[in-house]
Amino acid sequence: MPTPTPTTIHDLLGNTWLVLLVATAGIMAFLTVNTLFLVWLERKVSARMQNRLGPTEVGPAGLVQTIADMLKLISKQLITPRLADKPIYHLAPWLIFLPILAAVSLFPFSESYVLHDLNVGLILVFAFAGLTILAIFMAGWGSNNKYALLGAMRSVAQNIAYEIPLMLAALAVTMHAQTMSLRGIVEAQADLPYIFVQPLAFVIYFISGLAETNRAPFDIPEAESELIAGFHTEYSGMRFAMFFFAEYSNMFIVCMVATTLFLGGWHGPFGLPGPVWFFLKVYGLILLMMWFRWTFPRLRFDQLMSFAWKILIPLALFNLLLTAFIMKVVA
Amino acid sequence: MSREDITLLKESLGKEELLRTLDDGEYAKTGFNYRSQATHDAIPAIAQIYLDRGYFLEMLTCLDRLADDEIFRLVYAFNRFDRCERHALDIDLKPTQAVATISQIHRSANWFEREVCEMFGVHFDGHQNLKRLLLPEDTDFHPLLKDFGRIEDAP
Amino acid sequence: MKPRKDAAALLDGETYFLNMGPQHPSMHGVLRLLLRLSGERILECEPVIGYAHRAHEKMAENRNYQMFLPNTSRVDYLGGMIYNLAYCQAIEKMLEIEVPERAEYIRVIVSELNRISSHLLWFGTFLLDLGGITPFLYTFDDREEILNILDRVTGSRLTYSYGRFGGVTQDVDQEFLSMSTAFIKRLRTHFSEYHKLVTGNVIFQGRCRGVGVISPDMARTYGVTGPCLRASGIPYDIRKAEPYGIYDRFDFDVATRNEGDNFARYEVRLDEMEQSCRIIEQAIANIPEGPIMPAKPKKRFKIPAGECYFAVESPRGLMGYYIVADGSDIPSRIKLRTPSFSNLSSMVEVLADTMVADTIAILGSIDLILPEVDR
Amino acid sequence: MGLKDHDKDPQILQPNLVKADSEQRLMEEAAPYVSFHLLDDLLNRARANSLWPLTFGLACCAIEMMAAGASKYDLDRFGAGVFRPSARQADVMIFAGTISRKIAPVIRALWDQMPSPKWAIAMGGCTIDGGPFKYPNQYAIVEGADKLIPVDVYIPGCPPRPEALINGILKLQEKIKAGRRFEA
Repeated sequence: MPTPTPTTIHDLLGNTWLVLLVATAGIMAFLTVNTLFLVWLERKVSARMQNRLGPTEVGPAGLVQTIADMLKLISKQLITPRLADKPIYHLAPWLIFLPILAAVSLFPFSESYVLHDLNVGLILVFAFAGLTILAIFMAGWGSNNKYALLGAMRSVAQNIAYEIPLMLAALAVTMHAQTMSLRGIVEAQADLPYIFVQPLAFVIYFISGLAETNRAPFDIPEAESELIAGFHTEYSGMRFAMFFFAEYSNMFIVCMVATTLFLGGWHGPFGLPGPVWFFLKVYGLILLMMWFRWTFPRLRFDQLMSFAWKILIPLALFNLLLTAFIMKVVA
Repeated sequence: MSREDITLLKESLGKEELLRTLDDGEYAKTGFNYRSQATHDAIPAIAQIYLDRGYFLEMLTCLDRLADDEIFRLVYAFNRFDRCERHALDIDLKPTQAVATISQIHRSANWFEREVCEMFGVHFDGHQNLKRLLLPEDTDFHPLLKDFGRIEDAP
Repeated sequence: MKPRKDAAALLDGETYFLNMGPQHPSMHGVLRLLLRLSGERILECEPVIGYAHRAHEKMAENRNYQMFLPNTSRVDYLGGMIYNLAYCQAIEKMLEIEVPERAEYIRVIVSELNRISSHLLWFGTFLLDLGGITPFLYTFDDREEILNILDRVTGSRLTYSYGRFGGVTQDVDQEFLSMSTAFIKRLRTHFSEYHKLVTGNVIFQGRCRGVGVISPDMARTYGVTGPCLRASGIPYDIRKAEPYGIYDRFDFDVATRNEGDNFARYEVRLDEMEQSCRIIEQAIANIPEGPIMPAKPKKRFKIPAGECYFAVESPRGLMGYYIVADGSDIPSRIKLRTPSFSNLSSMVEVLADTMVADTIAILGSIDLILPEVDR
Repeated sequence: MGLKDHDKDPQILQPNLVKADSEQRLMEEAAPYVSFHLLDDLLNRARANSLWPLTFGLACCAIEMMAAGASKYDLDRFGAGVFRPSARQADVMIFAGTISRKIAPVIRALWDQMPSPKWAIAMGGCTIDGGPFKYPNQYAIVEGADKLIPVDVYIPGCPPRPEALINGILKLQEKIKAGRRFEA
């Protein structure tokens, strides 16, 4: 089967700097709109699950609600606590914000819409996602607030614990695809999405992904009923909005990775454009995440850790070994 | 209300040195099966007996009778879980007197005593943490005293 | 950069202090906990209360018996009906007023409805403390039904002043009774939903089982009462131990569990709602026609010198009015023995050596009403 | 504008007030010439429709506040259902319950922690003037939230019904949209 030559944005624009500018602006705009939409969606979905209506008054079906929220947050006073560690405190929101832009630029939304097609794309995505922990810890430490620090420490422990099964699950897929290029992985799934080949890896990946994004039932770093708002307790206005933005964008990235690795990316059973399939799958996974959040209570910290170390990591290792074994034997 | 238990209590409590009086409390009218009076130094021993016999401290409060009799009356109510058996124990104190704490015996007395101390200024000897309970720590009055905060005194 | 002593201690494994509340999403109002922690483990805990102190007891000494009536339902706003009626019953006892049969039955129905609504609210907020948000909205939906029913006869949603010395203010109609019956039916179907959503959940069980154990001895020495006590295996319910009103006429069980942990308290409260439903059903079946107030209600009265202690089972445990009369129309002293006060005092011991997350779960499970603690 | 006007002003004795006053005067005098009307209007509309209350209940009214956020009344319809537990992220403080003298300093601190622009709703009799707990010579409560901080909307009731709270929030929205704040 001949693979079509990917049309990248470089071919369209030519100039590298122009490409950079347009792409950054494009991703920013897309992510912002996407986050606003996701927040609105979450509020609507949760409301429907709870016999409520959710936002209705601001704009048609409350669609303008999140825009109002954003405008308000932009116009709020920015408070820096007097005893905060100022450089770290100010840097944290940016550090959580910027890697997301980089990570999103790597995804193949369809076979022709690829910004960068790198042969180490998967590793880069995880590397960028890993920066989130640093930003969270900086936020918690810099705020000089005990709740924030507790949240940050929980977050670090949790992310380290769950990154391992996350990687191991992804590794099993790369063994099948024989590539780390995100595009390559999707192309390898043209016939059969890997979720059918690696169901266990998908489950492990999704659970770890929930933990990575601090979503319920793993929302321990910002456990509202315990730690006020966790690591971003002291952040107000736009800085808080950036954490909020990061949370939803991370959710989006985790689901994009899941779609790429397990659900066959832009491929679909019948003829819809590639990006449509891609986003349908991503939003499906996001809806699943929301469903989890509004259904489950929260785990306790030690339970969370023992779940990662005692169940998920051994399972993921076992899965990896099994994959390797089968592939060797079958090959 | 079991007779044996009262006999037992009478034996242990009714001793001259612990209780001054021990009467039927007229349950139908007052809600107390038994009502007794003791001197202020007897309370730890009495509380211990009640604890050993399976009672819990249901309530401890104070009545300001300074105007009539120049005394504070502490009212302890003991009760038990297996049947209704509420005993009231009155201890009359002169305003300057302190009373021994029972917070080490019945731990619920800890807060009750702090509250009485806060509201009436009655001191409990041996209480480990007799600071303000409900009011701000710098409060300098005892609000449930009869001569405090009367409407007619308002400016 | 200022030295961050506490923060550094957190990392070095030393102990540090954490101040929870009075503004904290799960302090159920305005409780403040001073915690000494090592990492996330609590070494010591000191509740600081009084942030909702409203001087009910002082107010009682400033106004006559009738004027104190509205205060009673504001002491414990979730069990307001029960507090309100208990005060009436205490005064009736002192004045030896006979209450008409129908009024007694109405009192039982509204009290038990009130108890269910309080437990439903507890159910929701407990899950909220554990991080589960949706059950809160479901129970509030059911609770709204009760409030509708009570609103119909009392004209109030929360702070009822429905009791009068000798009876109740308004008679109930057939509509009220059929609404109550319909509500019980609806609640029972919803119970199975709650069980599906919450009880069987692995995370929920992991957060609740074996956490915050109150032993029977501990319960006794701290004077813990109500569902918290019954979850420790002691079947002490004032409605059975010392039946007031007409509770001796109803057939119901005292729900108990033996474990004494969060889960036991959860199960006891769920069972109690079912028992309350049974009581309401029996009361609706047997309610007689007749007056709701005595022929000659006492409008102005003085209570002869004397005292009275009257205890009822509030949703949170043993609630007692200790009323001392001096012969005038103004009480000499009203002491409110409130269950949350004693239940909370036991937390000093229960919370020691737990995790921060458990603290929230345990506090949620004992069902605190802070104005009731602080009075 | 000159200092002459201020010289006659009795408030000169209170320097803080004078400063605020002169700033206000400056704003008022500049208003006809300098205006970000469109932007102000837009932001005010955004603010009005995104009132995140602080999760802070004091007493009985807190239950009705919760009820207002729950399914039947659903404050989220008006964008006001996002209860934020951290004061740094809240826009409006709903005083729901009696303000005891012990909690008063805490409330003041919380209010100071909230970023501007911020608003306050006094819900229930207690926060209006002490409500049922007010009597001559009382010792326990602060008689009204406005003794502590400027209040924008008062909602009477004991406790107010959730509908009343919703109405209060709508009133606050009107007020914000009109660009009025902290009227004397």
